[in-house]
Amino acid sequence: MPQINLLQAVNSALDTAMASDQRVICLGEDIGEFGGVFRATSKLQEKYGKQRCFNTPITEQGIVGFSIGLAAQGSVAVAEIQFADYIFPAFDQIVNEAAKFRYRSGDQFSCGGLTIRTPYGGGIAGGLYHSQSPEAYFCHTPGLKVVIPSTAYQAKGLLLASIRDPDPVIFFEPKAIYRAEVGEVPDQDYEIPLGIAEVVTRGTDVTLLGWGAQMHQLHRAAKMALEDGIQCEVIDLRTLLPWDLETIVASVNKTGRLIVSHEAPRTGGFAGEIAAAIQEECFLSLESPIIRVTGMDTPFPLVFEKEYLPDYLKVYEAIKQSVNF
Amino acid sequence: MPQINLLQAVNSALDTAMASDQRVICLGEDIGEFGGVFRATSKLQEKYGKQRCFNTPITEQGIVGFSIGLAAQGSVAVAEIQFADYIFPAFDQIVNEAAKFRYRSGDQFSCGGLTIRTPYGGGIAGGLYHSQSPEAYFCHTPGLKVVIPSTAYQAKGLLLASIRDPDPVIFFEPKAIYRAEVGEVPDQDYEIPLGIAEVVTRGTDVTLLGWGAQMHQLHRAAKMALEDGIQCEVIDLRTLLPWDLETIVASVNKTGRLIVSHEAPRTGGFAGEIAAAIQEECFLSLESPIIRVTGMDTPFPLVFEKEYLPDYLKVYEAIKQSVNF
Amino acid sequence: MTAKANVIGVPRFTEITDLTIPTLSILDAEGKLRKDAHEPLINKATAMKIYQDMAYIRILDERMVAAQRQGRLSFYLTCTGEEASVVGSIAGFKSHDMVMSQYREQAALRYRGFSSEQFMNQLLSNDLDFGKGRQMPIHYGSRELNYMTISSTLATQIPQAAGYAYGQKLSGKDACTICYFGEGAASEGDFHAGLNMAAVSNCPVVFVVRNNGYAISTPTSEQFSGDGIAPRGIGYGISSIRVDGNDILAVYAASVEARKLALEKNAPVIVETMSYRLGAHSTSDDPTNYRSSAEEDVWRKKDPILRMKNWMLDKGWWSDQQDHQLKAQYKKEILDALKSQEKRPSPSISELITDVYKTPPAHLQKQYKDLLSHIDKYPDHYLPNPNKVDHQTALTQFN
Amino acid sequence: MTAKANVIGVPRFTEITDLTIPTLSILDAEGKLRKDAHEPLINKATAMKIYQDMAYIRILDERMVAAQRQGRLSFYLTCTGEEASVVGSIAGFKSHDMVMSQYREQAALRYRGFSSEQFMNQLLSNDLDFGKGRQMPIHYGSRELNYMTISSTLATQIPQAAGYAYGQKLSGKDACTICYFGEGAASEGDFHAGLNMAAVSNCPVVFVVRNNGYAISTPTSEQFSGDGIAPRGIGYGISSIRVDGNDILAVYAASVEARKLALEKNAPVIVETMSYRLGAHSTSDDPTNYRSSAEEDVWRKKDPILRMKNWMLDKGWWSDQQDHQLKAQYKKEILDALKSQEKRPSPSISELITDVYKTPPAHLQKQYKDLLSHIDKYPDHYLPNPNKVDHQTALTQFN
Ligand SMILES: Cc1ncc(C[n+]2csc(CCOP(=O)(O)OP(=O)(O)O)c2C)c(N)n1
Ligand SMILES: Cc1ncc(C[n+]2csc(CCOP(=O)(O)OP(=O)(O)O)c2C)c(N)n1
Ligand SMILES: [Mg+2]
Ligand SMILES: [Mg+2]
Repeated sequence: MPQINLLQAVNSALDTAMASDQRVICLGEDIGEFGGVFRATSKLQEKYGKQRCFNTPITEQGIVGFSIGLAAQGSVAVAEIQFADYIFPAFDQIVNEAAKFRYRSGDQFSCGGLTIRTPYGGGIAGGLYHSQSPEAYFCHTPGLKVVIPSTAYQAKGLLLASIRDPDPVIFFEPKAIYRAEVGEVPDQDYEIPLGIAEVVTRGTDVTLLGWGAQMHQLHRAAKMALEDGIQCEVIDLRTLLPWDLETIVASVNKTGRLIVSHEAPRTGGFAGEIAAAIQEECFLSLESPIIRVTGMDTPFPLVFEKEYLPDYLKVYEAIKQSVNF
Repeated sequence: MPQINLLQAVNSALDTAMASDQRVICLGEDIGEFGGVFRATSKLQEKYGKQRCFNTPITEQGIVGFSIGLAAQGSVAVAEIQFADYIFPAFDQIVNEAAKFRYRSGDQFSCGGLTIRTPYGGGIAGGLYHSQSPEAYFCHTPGLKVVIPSTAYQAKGLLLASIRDPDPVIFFEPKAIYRAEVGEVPDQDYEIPLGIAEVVTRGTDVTLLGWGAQMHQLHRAAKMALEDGIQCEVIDLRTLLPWDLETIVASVNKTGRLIVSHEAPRTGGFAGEIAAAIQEECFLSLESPIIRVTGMDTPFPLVFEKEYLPDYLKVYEAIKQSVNF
Repeated sequence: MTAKANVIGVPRFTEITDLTIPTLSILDAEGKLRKDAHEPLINKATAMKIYQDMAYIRILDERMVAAQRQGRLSFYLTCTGEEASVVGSIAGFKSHDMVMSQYREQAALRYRGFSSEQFMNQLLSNDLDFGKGRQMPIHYGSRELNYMTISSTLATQIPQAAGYAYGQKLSGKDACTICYFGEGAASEGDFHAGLNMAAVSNCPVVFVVRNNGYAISTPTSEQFSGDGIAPRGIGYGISSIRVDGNDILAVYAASVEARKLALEKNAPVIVETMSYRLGAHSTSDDPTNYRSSAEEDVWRKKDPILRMKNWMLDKGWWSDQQDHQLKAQYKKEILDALKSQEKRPSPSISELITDVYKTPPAHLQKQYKDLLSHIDKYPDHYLPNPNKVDHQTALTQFN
Repeated sequence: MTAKANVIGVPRFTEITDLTIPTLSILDAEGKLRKDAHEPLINKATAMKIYQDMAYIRILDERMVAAQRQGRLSFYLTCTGEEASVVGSIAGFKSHDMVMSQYREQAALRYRGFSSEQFMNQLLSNDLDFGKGRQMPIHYGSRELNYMTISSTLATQIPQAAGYAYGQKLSGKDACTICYFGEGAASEGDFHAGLNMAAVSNCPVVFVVRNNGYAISTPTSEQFSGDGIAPRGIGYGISSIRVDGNDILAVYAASVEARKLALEKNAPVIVETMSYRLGAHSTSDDPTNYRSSAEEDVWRKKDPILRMKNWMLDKGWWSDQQDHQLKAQYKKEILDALKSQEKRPSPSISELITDVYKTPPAHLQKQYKDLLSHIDKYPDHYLPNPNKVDHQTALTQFN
């Protein structure tokens, strides 16, 4: 199997989706001839023509609104928002429209054919407006699905599943590891089912849960802990909404300890939801408080990004704290 | 002291703010001559003139953007969003601009003079788009303050404090009890400090925490529980961001049990944040899992709104569940 | 960039007065053909249908406002005064064209064939409501009639209509989208996004802007400083026309041409109908708070239904007796439908969690199960009268 | 609604060709006064300042792109080709007018008096950066110079500028706001919101639209179908003018008039400058991917700085020798500033939590305390070289 990076895996998923279904249309700012500012849509216009892969004017609310209409009509719309930081002008279209489209019509109409792809996260010296991790906003929105891959293999399989999913999906791509994350990815078509977490490393002492670029910090911290004799069970949530409660509950019932990590600010972040649900489900199994290792409650800073971000050292310290509680 | 309702208290706060500070300007859809669709701005245009109280075109992103500029210039902008359901077109201006304005400029510029008022919540047969409780979205946004009153007295005191607070505030008004909630409200100017919860009823067995219209369900449930001999401590959070962790921790350390209730959908709602933080702080004091009594994870429905909403009976059942764990 | 660029050597600003949008007007106030005006091709059957649907909606609106006052439904909103803007435009389209409307266009839905029972089912949130009782009254939708379910959030349908039309174009069918909205909604960012995208991606969509003087209490003078909405179209490079919205023939003629243009050029078109919202904004509103009855009277005299009736009488296509009979029949039909459909039960409680997703995920199923067992504990408290929205709780001010 | 409404009896659509926006052009390609053109009143001192600031920015941009290539800063973005659009416009305003810009208007900041050291402080995120090292390079701001801190999110400053100007009007000062943005940003909903609100609430704000042909890779043909941005102003009832953006006198003349109009009428004004982004979008971009060098060459010949220089030489206000000296001096000044300011330390880590709120609330103070004790455990890992952003981690594609 060829070794490709996460960005190429995204491109391959889009290519596969467009080749296998005429109805798939890609749109977004600079995604046409140029192939997108990260090159995720590279060569797609050349291959599938300007009608199926095109530049839009700079209007995120327009891109999403247009894509909802397109999906409602029967097309399969794959919209790119250039940076997750710029998804907010489309917030109303996503939260009030896409998420409620099927429900409000009594299933007469749906925009399930909609997928919104967007690069998210820090670690690239992007400061306030090229670093945000806004997943929690969307996880509070019934009707949406939220998906975040952490490897090249996942990126292709989850994106194909998202594009073909009958509900609207927000697909966040961890841009910090677009190129760094390389792995074997089949040329062929394959899907990874949504809604199912992946237990990446089995362990007995403490459960580490995360998604996207943060998985790498978790793995690294788990390795450090192993040298101390602590066996971490590392779980990649992959789909945040709806999320795989069952797998996490099973793990925490085994380990008795849980650490959840994300880059987004702590207050109101999705780790809060997970902690709340797990203390409810696993109250009697928990041997120490669930710990959240997250970004700080500030806008995303530039010079102190390294200090701001929840890295493997912070996760490692949390592991020790959890085990030594 | 005169008895007035919550809506009149809002009006009185605006009147007081405008009378005491020339720089206060009210703007929003239909808030001028008409006085707003709920009449919260009644008579203000007549009293203070069209320049200080005016109708805007229908553009929530414009209203908030304009108000940010106004506040940055040195005015005190009080913007109304007609329904909280319609705040989403302004999401980018609120989350990317207002919340980050001071930080990104290194305190050279700020829009602290901004307050956004908006009626929120269910219980009025409003269906999907006249019932939402979007507070959690804003609570995940560092730089904002989020305030929700539950009584007429609070409404005036908190709104005056919000208008004069040096940071941007989102002020959610519980429209279901705009008229039903009546109480003694001073004619004079007074402020209730932000960031401090109110312990409304002292109790020893279980802590009930909520805000806005939901407080009434909590009080009613507490009364039912009292007949069973269960003494609830009822706390009104009032300010959701930044929230008064200390008061809640003290209460839970005493009662050992916590129930948090809000109308918004459960997943990603603000009860999750509270539960996560409290299990962290009070792990050894907790005698049963923290319970969330919330709206369901669907868009807000019309005919089954009563079934959907977290009412006093659901809270009462949760109390029994918590105590009998 | 098709406009010829000419050059000046001294600063001169281009002003609103440099662009004049004429108004298409065919029938005069009495329903006679204006001189210099061309009567559009319209056959008797179409004219009859248009007239009857306008008359129907006027009666439906009157009855439903009365029913709302009686507490039989929680909310209503009339099309009164704007019937010609709506029926005249929809009549220029084909039944396979998609309609994406704001909320004041029930007359278009009627034109497509929505029955009195179907109106009632939605208004009363009963078990036959296509929307399963989830949305407030007047949020109609019909897959069968290609009428997109209405959303309360203003202007969101505008970029969606562009996308829908783009999909229609790609699918190669001879179909387009007609998208309605008010002059107030045209202030939203989504208006700008939708019109610009429609123009630049060559979408066959006709935007019908109902410029009716008010957005709730806000007069157009506080909504914009420009000359209405049509001139904005020129800025996007969109062919635009303004019509007397109370003149059924003008609206119809413009709409027929607009559809042709949209499909021939694969391009958006704007039709701005100049009219007046004769009634309150909705049953929650009282216009005496913000406008004079003198102003209303001026417009009441321009009633589009009466004007068309006079034209029909002149043509010999209609008689006063027919008119009388028709209205009596509609009244009965509507009241019968109200009576029969309000007896129907609510949708099933199980619909509380369907359609959030195609398939209810585990957490929703669990929430539903928990709800059912809770209801079991208090059987008298919930679902006591399951076919009624609790109208007492509905606020009076509510838009 | 001031346009005279005339009436037609047959459908006729108004088209883009019904409105022509002329272009103000004063200097020809060689820097000579065009015949029929009026030279605006401009004194030698102002002309010198304009020319020098344009020259300064050209050099700053060149040096900083080079410095970025050397890894001395993470990101940069030039104004090259558009210097006249920016300096010509800002020169028409007073220093107490507020500037709200997009990101490509560093020349306006220079005109206001921003020093080489101040540019470097921001670009290098050192302890003297007014923005405390929080934002990416080029996100300048200066309270003292009435230059609002830049936000990356496009078009958000447009409605804000309307509000700012409204506040200026109420405060009764003879001050207005100048708001810059690109033709790409003009597609955002905030553009529509801001312009319409500015018009309807009579805000003294001048919108300078830099129409430079591209938005990153997207040519104007894929950004809009209309004739640029100025015609949109007519739709809002805003006085609008289009100018040759490479003609310093045209931009200046239009801007002086625009400011006058804005303050006299308490109304917004649009100035659209037609120019070309000669360089890459930013140091992360490579334009060979989407446009030809032939196209660039056409525009390189229209260099606005050269054109102004020729006019200055003709006037006897400037000499080649002066030019040579000035450029050498600027080069040295800029490189000296780069060298000295890159030696400065980072802002203090304590700034991580200030300014989120006026006063850091308890939870932020706790998070900060926790961070400090964590850093204490790994003193070598964090803050290893506190005055440098880790440029290796910066992606190459990044806008
Ligand atoms: C995004 C949004 N903001 C505000 C409202 C509240 N609202 C409902 S109708 C209305 C007025 C709309 O006026 P217009 O578009 O002119 O339509 P008309 O009622 O005149 O037909 C407003 C402000 C809404 N529904 N959606
Ligand atoms: C809301 C938002 N969407 C997308 C971007 C990414 N982006 C940065 S610059 C740019 C192009 C802007 O083009 P234009 O307004 O024409 O300005 P120019 O670069 O040509 O000066 C884009 C799409 C952004 N910064 N903000
Ligand atoms: Mg209207
Ligand atoms: Mg540009």
